[in-house]
Amino acid sequence: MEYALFLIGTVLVNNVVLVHFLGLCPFMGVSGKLDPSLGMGLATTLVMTLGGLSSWLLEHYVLLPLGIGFLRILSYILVIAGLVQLLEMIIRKASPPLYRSLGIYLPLITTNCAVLGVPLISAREGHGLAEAGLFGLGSALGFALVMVIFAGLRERLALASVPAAFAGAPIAFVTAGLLAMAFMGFAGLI
Amino acid sequence: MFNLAHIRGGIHPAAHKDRSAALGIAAQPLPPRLYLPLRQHAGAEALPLVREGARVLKGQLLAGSPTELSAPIHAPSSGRIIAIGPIEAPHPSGLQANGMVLECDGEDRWVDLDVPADPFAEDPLRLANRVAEAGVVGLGGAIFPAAVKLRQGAKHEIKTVLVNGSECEPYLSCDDRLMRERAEAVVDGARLIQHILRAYSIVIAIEDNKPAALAAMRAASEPYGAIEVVAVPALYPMGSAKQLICQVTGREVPAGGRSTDVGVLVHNAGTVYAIQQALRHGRPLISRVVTVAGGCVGNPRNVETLIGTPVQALFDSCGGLLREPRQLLLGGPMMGVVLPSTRVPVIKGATGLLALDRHEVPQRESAPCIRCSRCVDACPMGLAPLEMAARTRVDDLDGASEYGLRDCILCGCCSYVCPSHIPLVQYFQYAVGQQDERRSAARKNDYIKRLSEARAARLAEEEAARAAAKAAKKRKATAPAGEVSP
Amino acid sequence: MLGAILVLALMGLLLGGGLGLAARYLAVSEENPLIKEIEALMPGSQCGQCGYPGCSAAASALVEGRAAVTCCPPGGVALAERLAELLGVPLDAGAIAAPVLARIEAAECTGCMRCYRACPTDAIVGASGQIHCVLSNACTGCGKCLEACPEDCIALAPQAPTLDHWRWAKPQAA
Amino acid sequence: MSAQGIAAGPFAHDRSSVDRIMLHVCLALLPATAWGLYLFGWPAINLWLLTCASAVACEAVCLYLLGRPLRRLLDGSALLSGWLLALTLPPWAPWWIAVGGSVFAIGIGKQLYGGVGQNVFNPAMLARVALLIAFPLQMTTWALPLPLGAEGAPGWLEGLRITFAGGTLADGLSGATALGQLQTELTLGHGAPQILAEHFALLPAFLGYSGGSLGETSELLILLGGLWLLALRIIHWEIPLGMLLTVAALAALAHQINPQVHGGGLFHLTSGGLLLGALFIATDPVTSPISRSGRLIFGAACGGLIFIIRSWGSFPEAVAFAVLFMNALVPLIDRLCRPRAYGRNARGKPLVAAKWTSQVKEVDKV
Repeated sequence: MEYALFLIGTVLVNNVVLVHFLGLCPFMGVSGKLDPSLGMGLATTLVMTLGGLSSWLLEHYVLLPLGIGFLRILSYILVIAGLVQLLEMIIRKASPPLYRSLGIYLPLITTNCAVLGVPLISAREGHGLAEAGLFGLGSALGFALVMVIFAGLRERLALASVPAAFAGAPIAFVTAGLLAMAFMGFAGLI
Repeated sequence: MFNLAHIRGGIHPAAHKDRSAALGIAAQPLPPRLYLPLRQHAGAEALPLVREGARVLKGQLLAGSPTELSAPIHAPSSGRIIAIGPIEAPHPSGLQANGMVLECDGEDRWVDLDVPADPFAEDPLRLANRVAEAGVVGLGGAIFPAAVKLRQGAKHEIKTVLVNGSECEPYLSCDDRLMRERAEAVVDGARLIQHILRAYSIVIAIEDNKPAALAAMRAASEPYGAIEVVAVPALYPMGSAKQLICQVTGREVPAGGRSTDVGVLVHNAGTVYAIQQALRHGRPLISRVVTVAGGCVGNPRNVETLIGTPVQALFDSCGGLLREPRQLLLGGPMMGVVLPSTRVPVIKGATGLLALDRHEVPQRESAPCIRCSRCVDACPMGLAPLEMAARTRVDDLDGASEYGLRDCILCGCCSYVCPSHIPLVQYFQYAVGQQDERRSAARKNDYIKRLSEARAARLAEEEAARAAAKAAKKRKATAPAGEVSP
Repeated sequence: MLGAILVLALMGLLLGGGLGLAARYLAVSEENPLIKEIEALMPGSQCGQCGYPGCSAAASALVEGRAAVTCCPPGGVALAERLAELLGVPLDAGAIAAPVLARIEAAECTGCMRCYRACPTDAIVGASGQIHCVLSNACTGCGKCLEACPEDCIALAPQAPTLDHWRWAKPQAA
Repeated sequence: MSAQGIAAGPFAHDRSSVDRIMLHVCLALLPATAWGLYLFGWPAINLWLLTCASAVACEAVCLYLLGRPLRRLLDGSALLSGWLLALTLPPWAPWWIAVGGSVFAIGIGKQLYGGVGQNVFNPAMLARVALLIAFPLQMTTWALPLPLGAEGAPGWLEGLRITFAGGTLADGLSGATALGQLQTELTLGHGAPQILAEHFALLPAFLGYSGGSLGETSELLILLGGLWLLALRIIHWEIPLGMLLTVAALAALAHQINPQVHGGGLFHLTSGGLLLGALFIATDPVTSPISRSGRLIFGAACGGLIFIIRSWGSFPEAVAFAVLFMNALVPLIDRLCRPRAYGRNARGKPLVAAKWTSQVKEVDKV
């Protein structure tokens, strides 16, 4: 029960995109159509969960015992970059269309600040292994949820007669802001 | 036996049928000239079989069908063919189509008709061929060659012959009058179709706002078994085959399938009458009943007219046009098309001629869609017209197709209820047209590809042949030299 | 300090080795299947209207992004849409030229057979000394016959409107 | 080949129009609004007029700037948005709340997206949430009912002063809504039954003699207006039913489990803007799903969110947040819940033809 609440909290209340404002680059970049955004969301979910777990292991079995906590960011990036490379190879092999539609954003998961930010927050909060994994999973699910919602909205916006000055990215940013406002309703739930 | 499942959606437009349905069918006087487009049916254009200047008799074959999916054209009256070439077509574009002009001699003399003694004794396929030779097409407006349907039906097991007398379009009452005045002939036609298809039963479906037609058909079908006359609720588009089948049998025709897939064959009451005329009397389809109505018509009524009669002549015999009509329509107000002028002729598929007045035609500028989803509620096909239109607007034809364009029957219920007055049907017409365009372009592309590959192969072959010939020549040239050399 | 360097070096080695192995197991063939796919879609008449010498050259130019998806007039909107979908690029429908057909002015045709030989799709029929004629369903409007004609009696023109080609217009409304 | 200007059918119409729909919704709101205005006196009247007028004015300016026909102003959608916003504001709120909210609703919530029908969020709820987040104090100061002509009710001039000059309300004149009171006092360790016994009475809450926004007062009149719209088929029944049933069921269940914390079904139904939200706001066609099943899901999810946020969230009133969140989900719902097309199954695949018909008849083989 406690873990379930923790998960819901990270997905909705402390949403990584709309509350922490992390990972806005892929959020804006890949949310034009529903299918790629779902793929991106799932890919990120995998990376973030694994990243959360492996960086916790790294933290507790390598960095802390050796007293080299100052290498945290560097080593996290190394691990995450490796994970993303692996994922890229897997997707390229398994689903070429998804690979093509994700395009440049796939390698960019490496630089998705949410992927780095989540383990760092996790380390700062002093989560245990299960919590760290759940935190990674929850954040990633939150990311995927918002991606999918936003992609749906943008598909609708593509059909609307938005004034020329606001068409495209501007209206997407406005919508993201308004969506963040809607998410504020979850404040205080957990 | 009949599970009266209700169809989804549909609308209840004001009927406006009272005035034209009150009067009997009048005969239209013979016009001086008849204009006969060569394509009055779905499928390939008919090929002329007579020359310009030829004298023809009433009922004589003028143009034959080149393929299975086509229908021949017969002379509606006797006279002389004075022209074969482009004539103004009853089509919204106002473009010309190939046709013939027949100058009537006023004698109205029939050609010798081949009248079968007892059609019930004849082979069903022969009867179907007779229907094809008579040029009968769907007279409800779909203009699909009737014989093609009959032959198709003969290949399937047909439980029910469904005679469509629902006539759901406002203003129109030609089937209503036909069923009232010639009920025996319609029932006879239905029994002939049953014979051709070896179907188990006949159902005659008539909307419940036509009690007189219902009574007449019930009386006429009394002597025969296996005929059921059912009243279906007055609802547009009840006359659409898919909706009527669902209403009467409770089954839905699979998407992309035909009504034969559920064991039903639907024919419009007017078509059934035309088939009866062809099989009993040997008469080809040269005349039909047309409703002339609308606020601008002096004396709205139903007229039996020869195919090819100019529209103006029909209005003249119905009291003339009182005012300049706001909209001149061929067919009903829901699915009919705009006529470019009153000079165009009546064709086989003309159910009605409407001269609508200013107050009868809605004229409001369209506003943006507010997604009220009334069109979704009204759609008898269960589609989402607003999504289809929104995607068509940005030329996302695949998206529109996915949201139901492929199933759309263009009935117009969505436009009828749209509070924003969006021309939804025109969006769909446009989208369907564009898809046709794409398809024909893709076909042409394939064809060209085949042609250029064939050409490349041919050129290579020719080249090889030339090279071989050259080599042979060379050998010939060198060989004698060799003979001399030793 | 030394520990840190060692740890990082070790991690780098491990990850690099792991990825190297993975790359071997998950290898995909490098050759781009897209070019073949696109070439199969093109008309194949090698007419050169796109500005590339033949359809396969155009296909590779398309894949590399050097050519616009609207570059093939014979393919028309249908082809442009398929290409845009395959390549994942937006389509500017306005950039597609309206299709044109060649037409031979019968009065001036001498029946020299030159256009007949030049046509890449065998769309011109005729015999020596007889008036030639263009088959509209095979003509791509490439204009090679124009260059070949010594009498200048061939012109390119959009197809004349007929009921078969008439389409409903897009509503002007909001 | 094609030609412009040739109209395709149909050449018949049921004569409905957008402005008629908007007019009917406004008429349906009228009784509840009139009652609210009577109850809260001149400041409320000022606020209502101001909100509606500034919404219409903002719409006019936007249409002019965007070069769209000013005729669109007549469709009444801007008036309705302003009106709905006014019904969710504290009745004695200062003028800048009204104007700012209207401008946010129309300018950002609606015209930025291309005007009527194009917005993805409900403009009125967007403005209310924005105001609530930006000005929590002003947005949660509720005047107690003080009907026109009652003793101590502000006159016309004083009403103008309250609306335009601002100033805090005297303690005797203000109070929290029942929902707010419940939330505050629960944190103080009081039990729900005592709190509600003190601050909530069912009948006045239903008939409309309780504090709150203009539209929260008389549940009865809101209900009547909504039923009228339902009868006219301007709104669909799925959303209100789904929403109200879900809230009532969840509240009743929670009340059964722990009556010390939860207020019960009738309390939730008659409190806050639930009825207004269910009948007038969530049913906004532009921002709700188009299929019946979609609307049911939308309504039920709205109801669920409302109950969750009311019970455990940090905002006492949840309708606006729930509606906004569900608005964002509408495109997904529309994608997943499509009406079943004729001749196809629910997943869009063609139905299978009856096997027996495709067999060639025995007779033909002979």
